[in-house]
Amino acid sequence: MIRKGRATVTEVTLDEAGPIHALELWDAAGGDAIAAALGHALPAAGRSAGIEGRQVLRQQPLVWLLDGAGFDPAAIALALGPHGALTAIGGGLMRARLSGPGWRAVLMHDGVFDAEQAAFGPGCTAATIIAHVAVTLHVIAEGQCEVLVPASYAEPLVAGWRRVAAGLA
Amino acid sequence: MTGPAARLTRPLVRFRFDGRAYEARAGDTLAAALLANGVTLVARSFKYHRPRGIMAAGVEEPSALVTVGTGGRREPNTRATDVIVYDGLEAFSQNAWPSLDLDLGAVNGWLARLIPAGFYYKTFFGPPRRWMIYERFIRKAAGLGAPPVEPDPDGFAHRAAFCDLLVVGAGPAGLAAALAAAEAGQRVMLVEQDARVGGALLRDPVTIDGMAGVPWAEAAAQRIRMAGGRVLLRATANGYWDGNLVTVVERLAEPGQAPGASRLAQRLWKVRCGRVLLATGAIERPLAFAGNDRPGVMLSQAVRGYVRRFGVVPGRRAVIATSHDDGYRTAFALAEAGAEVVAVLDGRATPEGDLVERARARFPVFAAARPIATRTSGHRLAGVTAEVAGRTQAFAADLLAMAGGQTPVVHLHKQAGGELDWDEVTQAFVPGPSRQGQRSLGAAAGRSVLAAILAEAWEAGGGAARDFAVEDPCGPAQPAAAAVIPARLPGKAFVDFQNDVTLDDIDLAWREGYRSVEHLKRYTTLGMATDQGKTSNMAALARLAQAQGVAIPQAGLTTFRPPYTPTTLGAFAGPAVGDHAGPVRRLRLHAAHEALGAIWLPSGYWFRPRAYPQPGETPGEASLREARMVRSRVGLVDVSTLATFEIAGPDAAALLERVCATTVGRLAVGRGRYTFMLREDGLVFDDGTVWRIAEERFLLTSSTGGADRMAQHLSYVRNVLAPDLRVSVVNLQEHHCAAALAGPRATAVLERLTGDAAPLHMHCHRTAIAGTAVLVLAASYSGERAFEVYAPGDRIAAVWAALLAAAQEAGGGAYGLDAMDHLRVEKGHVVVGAEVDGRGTPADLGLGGMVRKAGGFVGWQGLQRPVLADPAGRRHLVGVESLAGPLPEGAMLVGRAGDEPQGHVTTAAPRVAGEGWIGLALLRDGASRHGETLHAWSATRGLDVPVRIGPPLFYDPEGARYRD
Amino acid sequence: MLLIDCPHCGPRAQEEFGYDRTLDSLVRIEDAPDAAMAALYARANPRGEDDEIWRHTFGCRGWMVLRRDRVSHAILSVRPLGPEALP
Amino acid sequence: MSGRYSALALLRGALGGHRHWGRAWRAAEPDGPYDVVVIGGGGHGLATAYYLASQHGVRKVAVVEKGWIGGGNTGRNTTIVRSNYRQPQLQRLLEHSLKLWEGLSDELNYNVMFSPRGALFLGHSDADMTRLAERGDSLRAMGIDAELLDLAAVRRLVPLLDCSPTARWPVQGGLIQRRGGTARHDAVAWGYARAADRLGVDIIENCEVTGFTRQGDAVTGVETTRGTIAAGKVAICVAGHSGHVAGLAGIRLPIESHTLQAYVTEPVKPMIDTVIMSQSLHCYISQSDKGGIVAGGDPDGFPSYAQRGQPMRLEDAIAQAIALVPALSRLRMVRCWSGVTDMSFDGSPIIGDLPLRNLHLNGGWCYGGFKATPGSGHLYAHHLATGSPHPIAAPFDLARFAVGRTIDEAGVGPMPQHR
Repeated sequence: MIRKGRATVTEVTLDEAGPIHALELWDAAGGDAIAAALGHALPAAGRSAGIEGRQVLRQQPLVWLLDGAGFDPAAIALALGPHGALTAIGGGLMRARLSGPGWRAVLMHDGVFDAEQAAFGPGCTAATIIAHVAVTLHVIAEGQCEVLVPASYAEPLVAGWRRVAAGLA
Repeated sequence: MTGPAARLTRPLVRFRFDGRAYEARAGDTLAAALLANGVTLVARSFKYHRPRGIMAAGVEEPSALVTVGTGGRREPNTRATDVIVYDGLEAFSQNAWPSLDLDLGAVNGWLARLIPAGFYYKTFFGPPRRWMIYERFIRKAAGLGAPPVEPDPDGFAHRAAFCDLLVVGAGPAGLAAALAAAEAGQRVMLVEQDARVGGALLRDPVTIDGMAGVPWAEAAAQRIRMAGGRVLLRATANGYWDGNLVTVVERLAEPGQAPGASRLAQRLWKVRCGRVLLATGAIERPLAFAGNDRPGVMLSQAVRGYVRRFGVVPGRRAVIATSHDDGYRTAFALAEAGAEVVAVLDGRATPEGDLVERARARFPVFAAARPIATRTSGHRLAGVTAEVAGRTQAFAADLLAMAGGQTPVVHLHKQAGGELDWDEVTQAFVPGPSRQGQRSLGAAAGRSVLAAILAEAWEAGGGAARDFAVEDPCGPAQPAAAAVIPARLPGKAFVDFQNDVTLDDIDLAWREGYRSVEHLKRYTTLGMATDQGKTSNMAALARLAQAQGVAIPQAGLTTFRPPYTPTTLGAFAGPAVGDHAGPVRRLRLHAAHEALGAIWLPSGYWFRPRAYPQPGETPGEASLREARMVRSRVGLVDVSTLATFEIAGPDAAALLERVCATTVGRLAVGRGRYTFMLREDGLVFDDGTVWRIAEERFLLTSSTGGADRMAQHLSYVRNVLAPDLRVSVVNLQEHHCAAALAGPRATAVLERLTGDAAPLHMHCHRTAIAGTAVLVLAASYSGERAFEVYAPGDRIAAVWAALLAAAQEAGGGAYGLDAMDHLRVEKGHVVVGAEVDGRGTPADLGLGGMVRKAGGFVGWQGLQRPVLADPAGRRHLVGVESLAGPLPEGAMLVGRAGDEPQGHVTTAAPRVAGEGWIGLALLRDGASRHGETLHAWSATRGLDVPVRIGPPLFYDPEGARYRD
Repeated sequence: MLLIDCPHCGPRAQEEFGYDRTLDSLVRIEDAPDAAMAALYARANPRGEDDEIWRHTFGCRGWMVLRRDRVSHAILSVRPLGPEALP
Repeated sequence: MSGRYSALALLRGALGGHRHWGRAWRAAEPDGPYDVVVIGGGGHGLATAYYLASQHGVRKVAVVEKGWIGGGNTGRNTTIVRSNYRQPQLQRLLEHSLKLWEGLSDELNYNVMFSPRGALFLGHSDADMTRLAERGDSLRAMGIDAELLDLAAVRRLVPLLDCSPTARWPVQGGLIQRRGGTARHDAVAWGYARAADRLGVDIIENCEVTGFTRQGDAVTGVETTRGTIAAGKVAICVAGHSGHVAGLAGIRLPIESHTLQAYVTEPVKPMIDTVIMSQSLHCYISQSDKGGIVAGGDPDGFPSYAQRGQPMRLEDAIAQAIALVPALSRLRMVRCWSGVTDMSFDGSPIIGDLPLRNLHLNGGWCYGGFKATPGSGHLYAHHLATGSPHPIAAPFDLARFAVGRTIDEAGVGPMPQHR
């Protein structure tokens, strides 16, 4: 439970998302090939996998986001072969980082997703809508959540979160 | 400690009413504070401007409406019972002129017989203009408070919440249920509209498990919080929607009060609930008798609340009129506080029981007694005439407390789709079967025995069965029998106190055939006031049932609609007002355009550069200069907002052929084509270009405004119509940013930057600019040799800067959307929203030749329909050339002014190459009318311009300027 | 607001979804013109249950068929629509 | 029976305690066979019956209503009356209706409070203003009043409008139809009912149609919760529920039923004297004679027969209203409600024959039916009485969808949720 008081101080930063690729698979063999290339299985819906700089998020039923500079897109594409397609999308996204115990409360404002549920912990992801903008949430740590935001909407959205965060403090 | 002595221990707070300064005690409602100061005349009623005081103590108050606050925080029609006094509160009476005390509007009361319910339907005939004269006076007389005129200085927040259990109402039932659930580890939320927990415990001196009621309640709330539960005060659950969603409005500042550091006046919680328990209490019913609306006539439990909770005794000589035991509690409370109880008028023929006997020992108690009229002195109650066992008896009194039965608050239960049952004993609707699993507790469920209520609520919250020890000095409460509505009464007996609907009005509506409860309500306006019928609906139903000779449930029931209590519009709107009234989409190159002095053009949620005027230039002059710069030298325009999609996979062409009405599959790698898309009805809805950037990878562009719709359409075709294709569709509108370089010097500018040979027209290739990998598409929208240079959003700034510098060096510069529009009109390119208006076929737009005859794309079937297939009589795209001056965009094309339109000018522009005005138009049978002279007639602008119809192409018809 | 049990994401708020069309109105590209227009322009529109195509537009972008009661607003079933989901 | 309404009659009532007023309409029992049975006792159905009797002398007419008259969309709309559409077929239809509105109170001897206070569309950009001018020019060319207003004129008309250039949706000007305005919705149903009743029309409430009686491909009457009623012609007029009722005859329509919400605030002294609509935003605002601000927005966007809205659309509509008139922020909503609307697949009504003989439809009014009430009834009555469509109604036949002659004011195509 999030309470008022000093503990809720939440910082919000906004940066370029950096390299992100959308990986779409057309068959199970593609999943196996990618898992072999990555060294781990592709995550299930609502989950991420991988290490810092090489995060895989399942974003759509058949689409995963490869998030981070640690991937070699050419190698992935080679491993993928005829089982799917890889497309760069990172130039269209900004990465907001909400740090501090109040991040869950901040994301509940103008949102509809239950970011306060206990089960939504590190390694969890969710695509949802906040203030009319489609965003992807990714819990990095108990006190930190990253949000991928379409670049054109990012500044007003983050300004709103900062206002909310200030009001919670 | 309760009562008048306790009152003095609370801090002083100062407020003003109608300009006069008063003192209140912290925690007082405005109503309590006014009563404490002896202010009994508070308001005037809606129709007859009758003097009104305070009747209730809660949100059901129909009469005591005042305006609270000033400037943008002014809140008209605020119930004095629902605002907590704060230091500096300013309240004003309303709907009275020249003053509350002497209100000329009261003349309506004398005319009452002329203006019964629905009188306006029967008179004020004549032409509409005449009605509007009467209407002006009616409008001025109607309304209650004056609205604010300034913008709201404060904010409103929207916040989602999720819980296993939401409990509405923090009276004993709600507290017990929430406590049981919270301590069992559930995610619990408890909301209470009042500023304090306790509900009925605030007015009745009971003990629970040996603790006095109020401390018990406060301790319970504290334990709920300790267990992780969320307890909100001044928070009203006002709507129970589908999907177990309950909206709760939390007041963070009182009406008219400046909010704290958050600058928020209210917060709207959208609570998605596992389960909902409704412990919303009950509302006391007034009695029907002549003059039952006088200041000094109050609800009995409200009187008790003022005495016990606030320490305010609303009268010195009190008559209690009751239909059941509860009225006696008020008699005892008043007597304890030092008031004289002149009479207890009990409507029952033979009231009996311990409580009644104890009362008889202290007060004059009359059986089979009911008030029939009142007498006033000044504007306040001075006496009550009662019928006692068939005889009339008068009492001098300044307070009359009415206990006419209880109406359980079933609003949320009904909003949630629940049904109602009828309880014969209390003559009340109680919650019946529910649709969303909601359950009602306590008085809201028609219960009256506190120990049983607590036990039931505890179990409903998930607690193990247990008993609660309750001690009540008045003994256990009995079910509240309802007062009978008398068949005939002298004078005005009000049912709806705010809208001034009397029993006579209901009878008149019945006589005139407005007999369904909805007709009655709409004809008399009963229940339509700001109190939403909380105190009036049951009496009206009873009257209706009497007239029909049926039981109340057969008389019908009106719908319970959100909100439960009137809710500030700002709370519904949330933060989406002012600058945030719509999302703003910002270009990646926003700052670069600002630096160039751009003026902005709203385009959906985007703001795009319209033109870059130089000092002294109008936007129109700037656009024409920019367009001519493109024609003569070179220009650069930001086209980043275009919808772009990458379509990859072995079946990419197959998918595109389903979406596009043109041929795509035969496109060679490195080549592009113009294309357009149809809806299923065969009409064009968007256009763009398609490029084969690799054997199994295409880039599709389409219009900015249609981007979301196209994304949805592509996803639909791919996932629903063609799930078996091996293809990936990725929306890259945000990822791809682009600048279009156009003009006779474009090739040179581009080649100098890339060091590569520029691609041929409708070819594409990858290269690099300013160290950034870019995709160059050689497509011309302007009619000049042109290139769209694509780079990822995070890299576009450098690319733009390099292109702009090179263009400037070549004698060019940036151009805006207006120049782009001028250029495309000369070339006859259509635009979605103007020429592509969702009503045209490809042939209408001159694109019929590009349609794949074999079909196989969305919309091919619709296009076969006879009216679409036959071009005769349809509107065709044509060019129009003004024969005299500027061409009004949107003007009708007519044979001569006054004729019926044959078409209209979709876009108008000055010629870039040459002088004069040209435009595009949709004209009936236009394809065969080239050379005709018509008039572009704009009656709204007083313009009539002769035009010549021609082909939609005004410049370089062979395309020599951009072909290689 | 409806709570829709997305086959991929679990229960989510209606705000994330968009209604697209009824299942009975689906026009296949290979349908003959008359059949296509009949499907497009003739809806059962029952005052009761019907199958509807919805999309989790602002969530996982997935498509689904909802069996829904138009009076009670109860959602009786949800099944995914689109390419076979991978394990 | 009730006597004639007038100020004098009210005076008489004042002296006699208003005891002389009789029922505004009889509680008729089914008494078939009828020449025409109109299904649906909303404004359109009652108007149809009234004009059948008054214009065409068809006196053996019944209106069957499943609940109480005027209880559907007639009593749920935001009462806006105007004819300033863009498509010429709709202009003719709504202008025909507007002319009838102008004399309606006198014709019915029932004050429907038609108040031509002006229907103002706001424009928020150059593109908006061009489209408004185009609309205005097309109206004027059809002989219908339209006036383009600059910002100063708009501000004079609605002083509380946010006219600042920095507003998120800055107002640039507007297009007003001064003959447009509002009317008292319930009074329209009651007024037509009373006038039709006096001409002998049977208005049968609490009588729900459950099926049709047929002979071959001809309809011969209706089955109802109050028995079978034989009829020469059956006229469906149940917009909102057209799909359901036509379905009882096995007919599918290009119509989906969707929910549209509206709300009203607590009454306040006059603050908005015109009907305000917006070219770019999705809200419309007026102030009732009682003082409440009446407003609405977009439909909920998915099929429903529930007369129950979702808060999201309501919030959007309110936010947009406050964006236009910031002073609305502190007013309080006292009630919100929903209607079930017949969303047709081109946004225009369907008036005409159905594939079964003697069965006719007037429906598909989307969210714009109230303003059409007199015209719709008048034209439908003509069709029912003469057997052929009135020229103004002829373009609105059902066959237009199959042949591609749709009348798409918004240009958005067949999906109702885009409208």
